[in-house]
Amino acid sequence: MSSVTQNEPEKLTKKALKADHPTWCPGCGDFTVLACFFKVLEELQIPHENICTIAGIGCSSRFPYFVNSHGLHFIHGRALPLATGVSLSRPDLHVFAFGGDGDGFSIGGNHLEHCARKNPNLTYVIMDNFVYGLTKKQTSPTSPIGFQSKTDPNGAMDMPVNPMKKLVASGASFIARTHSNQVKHMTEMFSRAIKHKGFSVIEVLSECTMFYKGAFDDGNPRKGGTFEIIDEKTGDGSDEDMERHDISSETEAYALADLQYPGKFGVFYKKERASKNDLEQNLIKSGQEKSGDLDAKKLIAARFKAMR
Amino acid sequence: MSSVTQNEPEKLTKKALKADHPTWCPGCGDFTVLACFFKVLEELQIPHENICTIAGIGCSSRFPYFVNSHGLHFIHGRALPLATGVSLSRPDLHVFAFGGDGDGFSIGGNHLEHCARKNPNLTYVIMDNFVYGLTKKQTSPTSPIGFQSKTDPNGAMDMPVNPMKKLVASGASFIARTHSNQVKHMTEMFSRAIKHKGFSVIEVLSECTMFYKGAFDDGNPRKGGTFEIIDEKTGDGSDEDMERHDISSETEAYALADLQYPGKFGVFYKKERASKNDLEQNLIKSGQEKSGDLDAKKLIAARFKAMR
Amino acid sequence: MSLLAKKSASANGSNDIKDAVIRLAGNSQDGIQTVGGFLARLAGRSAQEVMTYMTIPSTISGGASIFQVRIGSGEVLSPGDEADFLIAFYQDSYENHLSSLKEGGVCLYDSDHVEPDTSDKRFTFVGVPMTSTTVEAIGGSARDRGKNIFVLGLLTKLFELERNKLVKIIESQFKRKHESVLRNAMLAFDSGYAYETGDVLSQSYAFEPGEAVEDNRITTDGNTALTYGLLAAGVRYGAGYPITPWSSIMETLRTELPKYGGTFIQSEDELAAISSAIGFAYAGHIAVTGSSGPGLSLKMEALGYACMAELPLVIVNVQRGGPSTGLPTSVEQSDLMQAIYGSHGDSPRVILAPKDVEDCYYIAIEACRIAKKYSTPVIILTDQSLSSRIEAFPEPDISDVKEPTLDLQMQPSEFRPYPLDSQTKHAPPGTKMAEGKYPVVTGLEHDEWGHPSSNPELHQEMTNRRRDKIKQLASSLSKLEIYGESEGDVLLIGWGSTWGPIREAVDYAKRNNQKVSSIHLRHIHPMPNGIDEIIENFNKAIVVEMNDEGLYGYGQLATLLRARYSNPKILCLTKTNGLGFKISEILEGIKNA
Amino acid sequence: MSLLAKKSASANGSNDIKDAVIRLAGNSQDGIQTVGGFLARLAGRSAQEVMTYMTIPSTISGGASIFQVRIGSGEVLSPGDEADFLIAFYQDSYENHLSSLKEGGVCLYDSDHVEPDTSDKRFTFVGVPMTSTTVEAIGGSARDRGKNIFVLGLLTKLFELERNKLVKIIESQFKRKHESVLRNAMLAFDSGYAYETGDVLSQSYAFEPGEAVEDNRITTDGNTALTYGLLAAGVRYGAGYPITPWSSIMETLRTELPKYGGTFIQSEDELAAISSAIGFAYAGHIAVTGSSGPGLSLKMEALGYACMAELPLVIVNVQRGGPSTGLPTSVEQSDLMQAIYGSHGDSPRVILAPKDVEDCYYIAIEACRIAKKYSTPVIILTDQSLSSRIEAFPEPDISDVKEPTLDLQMQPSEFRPYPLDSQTKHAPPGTKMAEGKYPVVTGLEHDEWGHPSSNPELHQEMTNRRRDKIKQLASSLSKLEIYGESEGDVLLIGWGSTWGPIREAVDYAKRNNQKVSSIHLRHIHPMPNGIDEIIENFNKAIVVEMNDEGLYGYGQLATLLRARYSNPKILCLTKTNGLGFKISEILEGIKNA
Ligand SMILES: Cc1ncc(C[n+]2csc(CCOP(=O)(O)OP(=O)(O)O)c2C)c(N)n1
Ligand SMILES: Cc1ncc(C[n+]2csc(CCOP(=O)(O)OP(=O)(O)O)c2C)c(N)n1
Ligand code: SF4
Ligand code: SF4
Ligand SMILES: [Mg+2]
Ligand SMILES: [Mg+2]
Repeated sequence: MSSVTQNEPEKLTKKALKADHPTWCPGCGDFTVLACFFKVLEELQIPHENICTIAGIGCSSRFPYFVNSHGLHFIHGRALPLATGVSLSRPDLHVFAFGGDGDGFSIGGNHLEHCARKNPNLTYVIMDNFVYGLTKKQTSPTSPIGFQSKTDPNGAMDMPVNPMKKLVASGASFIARTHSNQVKHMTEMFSRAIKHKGFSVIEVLSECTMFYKGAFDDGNPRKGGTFEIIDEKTGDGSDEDMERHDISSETEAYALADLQYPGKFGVFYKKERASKNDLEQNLIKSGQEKSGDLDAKKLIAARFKAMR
Repeated sequence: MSSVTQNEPEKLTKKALKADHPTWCPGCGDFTVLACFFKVLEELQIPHENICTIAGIGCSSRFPYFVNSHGLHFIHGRALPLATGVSLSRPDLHVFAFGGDGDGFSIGGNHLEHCARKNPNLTYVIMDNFVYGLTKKQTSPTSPIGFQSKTDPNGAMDMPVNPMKKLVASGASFIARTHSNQVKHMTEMFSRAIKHKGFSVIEVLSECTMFYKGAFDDGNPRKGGTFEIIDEKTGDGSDEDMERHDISSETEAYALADLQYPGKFGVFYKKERASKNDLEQNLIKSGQEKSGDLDAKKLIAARFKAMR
Repeated sequence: MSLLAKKSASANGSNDIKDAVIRLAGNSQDGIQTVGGFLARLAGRSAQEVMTYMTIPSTISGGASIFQVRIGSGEVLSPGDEADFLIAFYQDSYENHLSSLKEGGVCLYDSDHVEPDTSDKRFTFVGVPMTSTTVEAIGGSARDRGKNIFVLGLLTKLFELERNKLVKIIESQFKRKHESVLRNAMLAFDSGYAYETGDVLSQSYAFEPGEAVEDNRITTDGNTALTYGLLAAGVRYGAGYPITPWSSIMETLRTELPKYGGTFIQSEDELAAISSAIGFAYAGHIAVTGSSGPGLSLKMEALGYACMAELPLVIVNVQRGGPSTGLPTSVEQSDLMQAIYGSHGDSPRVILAPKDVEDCYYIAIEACRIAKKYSTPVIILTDQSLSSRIEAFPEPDISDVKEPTLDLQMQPSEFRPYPLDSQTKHAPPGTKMAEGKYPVVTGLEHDEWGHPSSNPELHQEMTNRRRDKIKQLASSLSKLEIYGESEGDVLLIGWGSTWGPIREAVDYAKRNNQKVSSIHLRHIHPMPNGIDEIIENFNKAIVVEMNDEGLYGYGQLATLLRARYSNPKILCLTKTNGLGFKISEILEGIKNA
Repeated sequence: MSLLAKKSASANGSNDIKDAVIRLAGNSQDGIQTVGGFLARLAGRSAQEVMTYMTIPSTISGGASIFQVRIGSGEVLSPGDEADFLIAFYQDSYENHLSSLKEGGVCLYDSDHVEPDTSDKRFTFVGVPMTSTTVEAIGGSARDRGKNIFVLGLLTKLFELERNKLVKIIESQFKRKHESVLRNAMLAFDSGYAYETGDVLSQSYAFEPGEAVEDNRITTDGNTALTYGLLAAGVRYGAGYPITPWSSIMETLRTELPKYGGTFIQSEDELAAISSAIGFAYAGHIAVTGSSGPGLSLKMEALGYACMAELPLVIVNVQRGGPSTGLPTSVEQSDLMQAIYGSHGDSPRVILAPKDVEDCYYIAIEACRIAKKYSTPVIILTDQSLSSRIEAFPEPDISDVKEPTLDLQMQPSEFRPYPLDSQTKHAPPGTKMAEGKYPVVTGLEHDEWGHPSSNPELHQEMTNRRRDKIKQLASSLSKLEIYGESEGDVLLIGWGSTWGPIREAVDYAKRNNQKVSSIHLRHIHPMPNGIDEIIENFNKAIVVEMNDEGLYGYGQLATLLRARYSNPKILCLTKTNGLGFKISEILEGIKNA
């Protein structure tokens, strides 16, 4: 046994959060996502042992190896149902899921949708690079039409998924969009997402320098693009405020998602509604009350009696 | 060999289309869906051998047994990717898929979404009864909050899927909603869907008399409900026309889907865009042109030469 | 050939019987399952052995259905090859089921619907206008409902069943409904009880007093027993997706778990269900998921993950007729190989199978024990026949039922979840780590700390380690008991629900001076050691199972045994007609082997 | 122990060699795979036998990587146990791979990066400033690119390779790129060719003229060969989802099929992929899907459907290290049991495995033949090592390649897709039916017309029928050929890519007067009949396979053989370290058996 005393909680530092050096390619957008995650955790000072980082499979999904926290690297596309299990049974934890566009919108698309409507307490970050990175350049569900990949050497043809539309329609209760080159904005989004109760999801445009270089230059002012931030309604009653985006309006969020690429960045939608965790806890409460708060042994005994 | 001469195409009649007597419960909404399908096929006079009826698993998914046409009863939730394979490789066929809300929105939810964006030529009818019928009354993804099922004896708690929102956001190119008690309306929707090029999908509210009696009375005038039909824009430039629903507008369709239950019925959205069949055919055309329209033997020979 | 106990004329004039098989044949709406259930429960409360069996029609509601109940004073091990009594509600019930009636048996039919061929002298026919008498008794409003309870009254009289006990059971069943329901039921019951069957059945039958001794017996079906086994073992979390015949387990868990402070979630599909269950397991709980055939196939990838990451998990597979959608309401044991080998790669795991309804309870407890101790997925292979069949058995001792706890004790700096030299041990999230280094759980090959590595030797060592841990379990299992003599001509080997028919076959064969014994495997993978030594003392070992003989002539367990022991004595008797083994089929198999 | 052909001093002063193993060790961006590919192709064009082997790093891009190429004048059956030449680009390449160099071998290193321990007298060290010389040759712009081509030039000189042929290969490779790319490549090549290795390597090496006789040989990797086998067999439709190492098959199909008038779709997941492939099959085509380990697990439910509905379908599994995500870029043969037993229920299907790159082509054709003839799913189990390894082999005869046709001939009134007495035959949609009655295809148990039925006898008969049809295939297969004497001490049994190492082991053992022979299974399930008779004539039969020995000590094929034949002579030699068998390991295994 180590003799280190762990009773007084130590301050959580970036250094303590760093694990393996990422195996990502130099310049990969995912590096800043990681840095930003460290920063936000440091700000929020979540107890170290209560951070839980979960991912599917993909370059982006190697995330848990690079964070020194309890973590799990699962199979392709199923991180969310797994994270749901962790969250529902462990209210003491802060559960984070990370993954790519293939993991989240292709093989995992259905889980994302059902997770969104069920609203468990967890934060999901999709590092969207519009391509399959780990398997070396196939078309992803977010690849734009015309993108030349190994599976579409003449250019992608299928209409891509619109992540924001999908999320809004699925009923996710916190939806934001950011860009891995915009660290400040990304940090703000992460921080707001984590504070949200229920299912919060952030799409981060995160460049794959290896297989889709320059994909997001249009959203990067340093590369000549524009990074237009959503102007949120403040409720100050002013005229300008009327024009601003109401993050509580689903139809406004949907309209915002309909903008031409690169679109706008920021919080598209936020709604407070009962989380799956709350709903199941209520069920437990009323179930236990109704059955007279019996312990397991008494509950089973009563049942057996009825079976006589 | 039978001596029947099949050269002059026979007129397609309801009688010829009837197969086994349905095993559905008396009063099940699915009966009228079947009757309506017969009627529309009779109207459209599609060559009998070119009708292909495909389904997953569920009460509603037993459909292919009740239609005398080429048919396939597949596994739970995967009828659409199967139907896509049939459609893409057989432009001579009319491909129909049928299924329930569990089959289509729960286990099959991701396939529906990707099928919608890829837009293969086929028509999909979802017989939505807000419950799992075949497995005898569990909560379905469309069960409203409070619905008491065997898996939610205290009432369903999760926010249900909104089928129209899901379909609009997924990019389906023809989306309609009807009610199995409104045979005329349903027939019109079927007929328009079948004529649409690309992926057309219809949600039919179809009562499960066994496990969710009265679920759709609110949409049935004979049961005291209202059946409000979507007033489609005619383009006549009149003032009233301004108020009408523009079926080519995705955001209008989304707003329509946001109405309180029972909502409106009719075509929510319709857009002409290249079908997956067209896209793949173009690829074939340009591929064959570029390679000099060689036959298989020559293509392989050329490739082998390059491997020497 | 009658395998069943014979009626013997007794002192009091009534025919005392040890054992009777009663088959009710009608439609599924007729409530024949309710009657069967009442009879089963009565038998349970009367120290009688009981076993039921039913078929479910392929139509969604309605359609022909039977419910068979076997009640005996001795041990009742199978639902019975042939019926002593057939109760036929309709003409087609009569036509389709007369062949299941034993020669000399009684056909009791609803004369309002059935016109039997009474010239058939093999049987005794008794016509009762069940429908009209019931309508008369409870008034026209109830239409054809209540006929089942009428028949129950009739049987109560016929078999001199304990009327008071039965009435109590009926009352407790209907007490939560509107009182008119109970009133009508009692009217129907009394009318049946009072019905005079006349001359033909003048001698009535009565059971000998039962042999079963325990006071506290409970009567329930296999799925319910299994579910309470899970609860008793401390399962508080689970996830599933409905499918017949698994659904009733998840429905009960979803209904019951909140009372225990737990949660069962209905997932969008089976892939999500097992993923959430693995999430629960990773979070430090003992979790359950389950399904039947098709759903199990969908769980194979994630199940392989649980083997690789070595997470404790219980997976229930209520086997049904396969392949594919197959025969969803028939019985089969054809998922054994998949349970062992269904995931890609070498992914060792544990397979258990219950032998009867009672064992469904204990096997669930054993599954949880193994899952926790060896940090491994454990698959329970039960089946469609056990799922809904009702049996009475001694109330389990629950004195050591404890509330499960979550172990979040701080882990020392040398913590290794996958030590090459000892047991797997996870540190669930929330655990403080002495050195501040947190573990990652992965499906990639990994080192002792759980860290991914593609080092060749390590992959070899870890593969060995995952296999050897299951071999350790094998050597901890107690030797199999032999039913019958420990040497002889034929050794029958069984697993799962063939237990009963095999025992009866052994009993019968022994009565006929054949040297037949049997062994039964509850632990299928790994199987206990020492089976070879048992086989040694017999001329033939016949593995009796409800699956196909495969390309080379051997059923699934037979294949495993032959591969392990390379003993050509190991033969097999298989069937795949969706029905359980008849005793006569096993005896025939012994003859032909 | 050196198993490789020895260098022999020849007349012309240079060391004529029969066979050389060259290992290039660097990083994956260094283009060492390109060089290896060039060498392989050259060997193919020079009537030399060739085989390559490579490793892929676990990082996404970059990371240590090797490419090994073995070139020989005689038969080359495995990539070689040890290297004759090591080319080390970096210090860690040198450190990690020196142990793979044979005693007396040559280590050629980049003296700009590597500082070897030249006191190690087991090896000859030759330092060449590869990086700086290349930069010098093509100018600073190219940074560290081009080093690979420089090394190619160096090797060309060293081995007296045919310079002109190589230059042509380089040209054809780079011709589609910008012309400066080719210019730079040639600059690097020439610079390497001209580089003086000085005294140390004064005697250069040259290959004896090759024994291979065919004029038209092609050089390619296993995945490409397999893909063209599918195309030659008439596959025009398929669907898949990317996964390493399967992806390159689907990428080639997606790129090539449109030229053939066909379609390959990239699906949203593996479940959709196999479903679409079944759709293609149902529509009357011979269709393909495929994946690797995890993806195969996801296909198990739909695969069972194809078994039940008896639809023709080819499923490719490029096996990799398992279980779970395992070792995605290592080789293993641990998916055999899953291929046979991975779906719930008894779902017989066919499993084939190619033995080398050439056989990848022919096995694909055989798979399509069987799928069509027996209307069944056929799984091809290839593996990671075959997928990317390059070999030269005689150009296949394509004279009988035909365009596939769709059979929509009208079906007579007595049409039964699943006749109990003859072959399965589907009427795809579009087929007119003489009586106007259209068929339905289902995963429920069904009668001869395909109509669902839960009749018990029928389920038994249909189960038999599905199994017997595969047995028919078995009896149509020709007997296995024995490599070596037909009797002796040890019979080695192999399947898949262990073919080469097993043959070499037999050759070596025979040279050492051991009585060792071998057989190889391309048809794994069903296996051809008569293997028992072959085994009879040996004292031991050792099944050599790259998977785990399991709970009872037997690898996966060994388990199947033991179950079938119950012959205790059947033993096994297994390994799971992610690497192919070394000849020495097999010889060791023979010794220890
Ligand atoms: C079941 C299964 N199918 C396929 C794969 C192969 N695979 C691994 S990651 C991946 C997609 C990667 O793309 P994305 O999720 O966008 O992540 P990125 O690498 O771009 O960050 C695929 C197809 C797998 N590991 N498992
Ligand atoms: C893989 C798999 N999981 C579960 C099932 C069981 N199952 C059959 S139908 C069904 C859902 C039925 O509901 P729905 O699709 O709404 O059809 P309905 O019966 O209501 O028409 C389920 C869960 C199955 N057959 N296969
Ligand atoms: S391949 Fe692309 S996504 Fe993956 S690490 Fe490299 S740059 Fe990042
Ligand atoms: S259970 Fe419901 S959905 Fe199924 S057939 Fe009966 S009424 Fe229709
Ligand atoms: Mg990506
Ligand atoms: Mg439904």
